[in-house]
Amino acid sequence: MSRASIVTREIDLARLVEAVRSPSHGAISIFVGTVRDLNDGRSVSAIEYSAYTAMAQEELERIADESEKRFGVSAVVIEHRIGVLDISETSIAIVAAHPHRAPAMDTTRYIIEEIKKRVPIWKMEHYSDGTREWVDPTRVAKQTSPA
Amino acid sequence: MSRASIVTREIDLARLVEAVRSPSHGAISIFVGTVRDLNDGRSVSAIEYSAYTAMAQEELERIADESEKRFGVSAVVIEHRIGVLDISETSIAIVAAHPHRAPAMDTTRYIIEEIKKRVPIWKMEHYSDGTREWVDPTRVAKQTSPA
Amino acid sequence: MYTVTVQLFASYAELLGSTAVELPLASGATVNDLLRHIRALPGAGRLPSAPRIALNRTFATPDQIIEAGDEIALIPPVAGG
Amino acid sequence: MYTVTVQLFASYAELLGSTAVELPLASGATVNDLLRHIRALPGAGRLPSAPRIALNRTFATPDQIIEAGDEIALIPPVAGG
Repeated sequence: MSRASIVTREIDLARLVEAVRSPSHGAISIFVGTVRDLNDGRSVSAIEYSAYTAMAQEELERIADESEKRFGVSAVVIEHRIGVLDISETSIAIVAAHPHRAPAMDTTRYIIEEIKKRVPIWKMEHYSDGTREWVDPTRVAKQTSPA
Repeated sequence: MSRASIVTREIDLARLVEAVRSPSHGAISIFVGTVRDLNDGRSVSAIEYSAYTAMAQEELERIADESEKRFGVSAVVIEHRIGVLDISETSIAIVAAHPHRAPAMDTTRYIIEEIKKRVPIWKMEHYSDGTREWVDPTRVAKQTSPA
Repeated sequence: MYTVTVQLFASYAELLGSTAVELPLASGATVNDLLRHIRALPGAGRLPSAPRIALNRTFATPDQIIEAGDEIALIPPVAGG
Repeated sequence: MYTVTVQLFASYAELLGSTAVELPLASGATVNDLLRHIRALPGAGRLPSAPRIALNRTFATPDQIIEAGDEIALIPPVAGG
């Protein structure tokens, strides 16, 4: 199994966990991102993810390498799904196994924070009122009052 | 599904994840403990877990309540397996869903740290040389040299 | 005067050779009083100086008073997870 | 003088009305030179002042030199996870 994949099908968490399970590990830390029905006060009906797939996979690999340098060698698998996802569906799973629990948890946290900053994946939110918008986390939240 | 269970069968992680998945959550953080083949330099062949089940379940519930007070309301399920577990098998799964990722991850970390301190579960390690010993995390590690 | 049952687990059950012991307690006895009785049992010499006690499935303080019918347990160092 | 292809994604592809553009570059041109060309394209007025550029699947610095055959992409603010 490749360590970092951009996929267009459902993410099978159990399969990812089995891929890292090993006699030398005592801890598996997992982060799962799911599609939420509300963002910035707006009712969301679906999210469409797209990616610069070739770079995204390489950037995920680099982040996994960095986490090993910081927290020690671990087994890491990352899958990010793209395409149109319904509410509650899994968009990402990060699975890190390590002999000990603290570095396993530090690894998943490091990886998700870095993904949010620099992996070329984008999402367009589809709202319940029929509109849609690209999500831009770098944009300051809209003012609710002009004052 | 009960929020906190001591079980004697295999832990089905996918089932626990589905129990917390919800449209209002954007993040699911999971901690899985597995049986490691090495502890304190000794080769382990299996671990036998036992519990004061009634109190363990109540203490797990109290820890889940505390985590909600600290990190906000989330959906939490905890399963701890008892009995004889082979190397690599899952002994515990903690699953926490939350609207946002940071409190989801803080919740699983808080819960596993508290479990290690105060949930009445014990383990006897079976070693490859045929001996066995109760694990006592409060005991200072054995000196390797009398000096 | 009444009799209480103390549940024993894991290493403590091994030390005392049983998974439960019955002990006589005077009315108003505290957790500390209970511990004195436990330390007098055969095999109790290897218990730590202050083993943890649970009363009704909650960790108890040394001066907590034990009531008839309380669920009592001696809790070895825990190692879950 | 050579021609490079710049891949466009997500909101930037929408702004520029295409998923790729071809641009002529002088030998020794830098990422900054490339950005000047991009800003002159129709629809580019709503790009941010310093959009991120990836060269060969790695984020590039403004003074990095672009070689013929490099894989070039303009990277909108990311929102994965």
